[in-house]
Amino acid sequence: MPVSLNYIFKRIILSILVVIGVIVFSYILLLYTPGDPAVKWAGNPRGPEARKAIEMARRELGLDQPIHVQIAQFIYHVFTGNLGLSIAYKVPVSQVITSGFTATLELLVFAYLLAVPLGLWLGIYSALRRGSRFDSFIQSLSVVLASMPTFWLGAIIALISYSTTGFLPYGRVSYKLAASTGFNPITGFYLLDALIQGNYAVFLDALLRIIPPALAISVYPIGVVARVSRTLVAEALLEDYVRTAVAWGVRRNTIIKHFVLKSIIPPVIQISGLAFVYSIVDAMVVESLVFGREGLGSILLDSLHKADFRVTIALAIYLTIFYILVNTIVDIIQASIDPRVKI
Amino acid sequence: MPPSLPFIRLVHRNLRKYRFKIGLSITIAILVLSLISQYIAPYPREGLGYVPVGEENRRLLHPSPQHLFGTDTLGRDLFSRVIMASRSAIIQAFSVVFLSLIIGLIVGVLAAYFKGLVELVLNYLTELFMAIPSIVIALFFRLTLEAGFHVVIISLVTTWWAWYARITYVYAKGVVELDYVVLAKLSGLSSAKIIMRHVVGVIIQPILVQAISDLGSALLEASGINFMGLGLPPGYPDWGVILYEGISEMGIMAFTRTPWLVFYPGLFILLTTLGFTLLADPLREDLDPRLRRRWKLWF
Amino acid sequence: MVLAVRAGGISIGYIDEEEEYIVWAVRGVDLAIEEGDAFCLVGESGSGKTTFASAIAGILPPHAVTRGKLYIFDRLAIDESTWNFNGLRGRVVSYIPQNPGTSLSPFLTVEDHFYYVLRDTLRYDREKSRKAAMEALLKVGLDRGVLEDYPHELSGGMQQRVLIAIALASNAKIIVADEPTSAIDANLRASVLQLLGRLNREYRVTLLLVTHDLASTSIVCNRLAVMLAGKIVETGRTISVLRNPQHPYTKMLLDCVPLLGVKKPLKPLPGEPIQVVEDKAICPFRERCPRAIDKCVEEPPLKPVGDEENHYVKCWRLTGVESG
Amino acid sequence: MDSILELQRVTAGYKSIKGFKSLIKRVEIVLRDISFTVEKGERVAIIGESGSGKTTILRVILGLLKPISGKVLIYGKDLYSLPSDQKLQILRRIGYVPQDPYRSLNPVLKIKYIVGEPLEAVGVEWRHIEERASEVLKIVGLPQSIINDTAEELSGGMRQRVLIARAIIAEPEILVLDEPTSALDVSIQAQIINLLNSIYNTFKVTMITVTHDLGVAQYLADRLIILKSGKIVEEGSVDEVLRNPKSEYTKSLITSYLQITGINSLNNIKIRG
Repeated sequence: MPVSLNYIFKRIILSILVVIGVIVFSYILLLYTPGDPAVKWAGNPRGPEARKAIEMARRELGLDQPIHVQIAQFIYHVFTGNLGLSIAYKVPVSQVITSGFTATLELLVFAYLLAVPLGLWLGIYSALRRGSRFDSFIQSLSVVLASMPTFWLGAIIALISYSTTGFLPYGRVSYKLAASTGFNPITGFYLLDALIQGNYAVFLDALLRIIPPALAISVYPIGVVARVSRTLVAEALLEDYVRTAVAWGVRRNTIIKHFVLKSIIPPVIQISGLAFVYSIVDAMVVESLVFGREGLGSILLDSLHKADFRVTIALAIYLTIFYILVNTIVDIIQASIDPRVKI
Repeated sequence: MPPSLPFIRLVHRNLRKYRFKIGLSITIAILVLSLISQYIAPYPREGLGYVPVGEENRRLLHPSPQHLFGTDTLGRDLFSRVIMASRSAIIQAFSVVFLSLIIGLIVGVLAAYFKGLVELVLNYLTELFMAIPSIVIALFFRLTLEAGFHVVIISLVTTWWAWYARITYVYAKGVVELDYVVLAKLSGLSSAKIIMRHVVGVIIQPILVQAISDLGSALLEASGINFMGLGLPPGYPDWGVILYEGISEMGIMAFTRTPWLVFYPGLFILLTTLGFTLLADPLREDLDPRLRRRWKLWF
Repeated sequence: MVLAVRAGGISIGYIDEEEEYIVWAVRGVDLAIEEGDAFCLVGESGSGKTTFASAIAGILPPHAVTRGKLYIFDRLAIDESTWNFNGLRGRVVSYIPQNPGTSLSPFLTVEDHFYYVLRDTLRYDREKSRKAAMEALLKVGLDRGVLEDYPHELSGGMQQRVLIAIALASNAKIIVADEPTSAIDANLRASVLQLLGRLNREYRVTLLLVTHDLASTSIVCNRLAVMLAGKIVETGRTISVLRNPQHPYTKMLLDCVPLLGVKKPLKPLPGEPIQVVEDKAICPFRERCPRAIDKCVEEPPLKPVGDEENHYVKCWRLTGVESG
Repeated sequence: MDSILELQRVTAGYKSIKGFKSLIKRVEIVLRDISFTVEKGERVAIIGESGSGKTTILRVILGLLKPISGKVLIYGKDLYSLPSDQKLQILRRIGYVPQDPYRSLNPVLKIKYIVGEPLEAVGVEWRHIEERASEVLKIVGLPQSIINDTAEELSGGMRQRVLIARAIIAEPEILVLDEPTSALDVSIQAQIINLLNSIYNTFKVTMITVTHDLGVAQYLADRLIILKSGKIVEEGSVDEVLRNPKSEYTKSLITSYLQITGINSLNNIKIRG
């Protein structure tokens, strides 16, 4: 049964309202926190050019206009991706953000493609063998995994991978190798680009570099998904319909596959979505400070050090929009596979 | 009847459980440590960030009987710093969860109890603040305010209250339509009393348990923010800050050359978080009757 | 006569959470149900009727413990503390659950339910199971349109009919129906009960109906047993028991049923249905019984009543030990 | 006799939140043009199956759902046009026993607080409330010992008694019962029916029962109002309705009920006496 358009419609309207709320909120913070907003927007410039830069920032923000016009303008700029030039990089802010996003997203997606199936499998498997040694091991493990500070774990993983292979998984790809093989990123997802271009040397290199940080990031979702799916399977096994199906002579495997697993998929997707947005921060921390990959984390630190206020603000806003986007998509997917949601 | 009584009973019931005992011991140990660390730390001033005289000779010493966890890049005793940082961890975790819980509880219950516009607006606000990553708020504060506890706590509370508002709302929504609330309304009991007695009193247990288990996540997130250098100032005794200093000063090779700088603060974060989780897990299972029953594969 | 179900001194209990003690729900029941019978198990909550029914349906929960023996068509299903229902579930015994709203998976269509049941019991493919499903739906008075529906799209009465149809489809010889009418409206109850009665007569299915409503047994069942605190206190042909109840508990149950158009005072005995009795051999009704005598501290045997065929009752007062 | 409760052409429903059209307000009508009167001291039963609107009638009577049109008069006063404090005054004269005893008692509250709540709400001192609570517990046949327990341990029948005790503690003049026995065992159902009737006789209340069970209604009412899809299809004294049902729907209700109890026809049975 198709999920009703109405639900999707409502969810999207709500998300747009939230996005607008966030933009307004950021703009108000920009205006009303201590300091001249134009000076902030211009990145606290010093020297002879300062006056000009501040003047330009004032024009860009439209500070002479009434507040609602300013906000409307700001919202328009956010949606059209037109937030001016980055002070530090001298390229459009949107370009800086996009390059960071693709890098971080690549890492996150890679980590989650690993983590969710593995966590799901561990959870289901231990639920079906409740009370076994395997189950108690997985249970303890998932508690420990979910309590692990990701950046610390990342450091340990880096240490291990260095001491065993002598190879430090630093950065996204070896630029020397990339240049010598004529690697040309188009989408910004290096793994995908390398694969499309048939550049296996770069692919392998990028893969080797993405695995350690991805491992560090995937630990949290593995723990969470394993715990949640174990509980969900356990609860599903107690449902009346499972009991009834047993009495009807349906076999164990069929029950697990068609009666139990079908019911746990929507909540697992929901939880994975929540964990995913939580992991964005994890990824930003790990990639920049521990693994030296460029991405949102390094852009954030850079923009802070260089007082590149536009990039910082844009990063904050787009990060939030991305957050909302993921949440919305997860909700819609979840609703469309649950036949009961029809509202 | 104060609503906390059933909670005390719940805790009492679980005292026998192995996991609960471990969790409780870890939590109490960290709490005690946070109170007495400044008396037992061998170099209390260094623990607070004071750079010792002649630091050049004491930089990056390996762990030894004089310096149990070694020394850091500025020659400070790491053991003192790490154990004194337990206070910062406790302050951040508890104040974030406590403040968020209070705000979230109020908003969630009000949204569920008063329908119509109140519900709509409060739910919108909840959704709005849930959508903002705490790191973003921390960024804003970092740009405008001085570094300090308030940055970490405010930026976490700004997003975390929404989480409690949502779970409170979900629980409360299931209760406000029940007949005892209707009965209380019909007999003309004041809204404040109904909310306290029939809504908060009934749903508080699972929310408190959730809050206990969230103490760990709050600590992890706070450490993350401090690790990024967005929260507490450099030199402050905090596990996130210590880690940040260790890694950023030594560069990317820090953990290969000076692993103790990275290992000990992280270990303490892990242990503390684990303690909270182990404390909350048995309580959660106890509260959910479906989990209490044995449900091994029986067919 | 072939015996469909034969229980020999069967006891079923549940281990409590802390594994400290066992609560016995069924305590030493002997029972024989003949093939083709429509048999009612009557009792109030805590009487052990549902536990006994789920033992026959093969869905005892994992924390159950058993004693005694249970034969289903001469196959030993429960042998003291072990049980094995492989090959019985679905194929010999099928089951109609109590609560139609939660007994169908919300993620599967009605057709899928039929398919998985028929594939696993009779090795049908999609095509064949669809055909069988349509036949079964016809028998319960539903049209084939419901096959594509998800359970939540059906009304409670329709869900109950779907459950009955699925239970029928695998051609099981015994159908266990656990309070099939307790969750549906009063005016639909009669039709569901009549449907069950018709299935029993027309398709020679042995029916075990569990119910709390003694009065409603007469439209379905030819035999019944009244359970109290895990024991059968009276059993016999339905007419014989309803017309001439011997046990004070059975009498009270009949006195408590409001009969439409008959003005008679309802005469409940004070007290609650007995839930757990310590495992001593006493008459479980002694506390509430108005006619209790000293001898009732011992458990009475199941004795035949007069010259009525198959009518047995478990009460000292029947044997003529009258006093005060 | 004075009418104590009167519904005048009440049409009621819920705001629908389904469909795109929800942007425009839409209302799903559940009750259509319902009028009836309950005299002081009467016992009335409203009969209907699920979806007939009987729960909605209850909500309208209890002041929880404002009708779209029509009036609800209690003691001759239009309930929904009164200021809220006066409305509360009137509602306090109604004792209400909800349907599901397992979901109607606050699980963390002691029985004395549950039972005493209506008095607490009007500001009676705790000393008196406790006294009065143990009195009503005695009336409904509960032991004093449970007064400091929570409801968690109680059986369904005991829970229902607690709810009845709560309903009568403030000496209401109207008792509204929602399916008072549907969740209970047969023998407990009979106990509760007898208890309710003895309360009716002792306290001379007006009793309004909402149920789907004709058999129960027969014991708890003198007059029946039969509801089908939001409309009254039949109204009359119990004898009248059972002996001489006018609508087809009532006939089918009676027939199916009789079938369940194994009686084929009412003809050869004397009604009421």
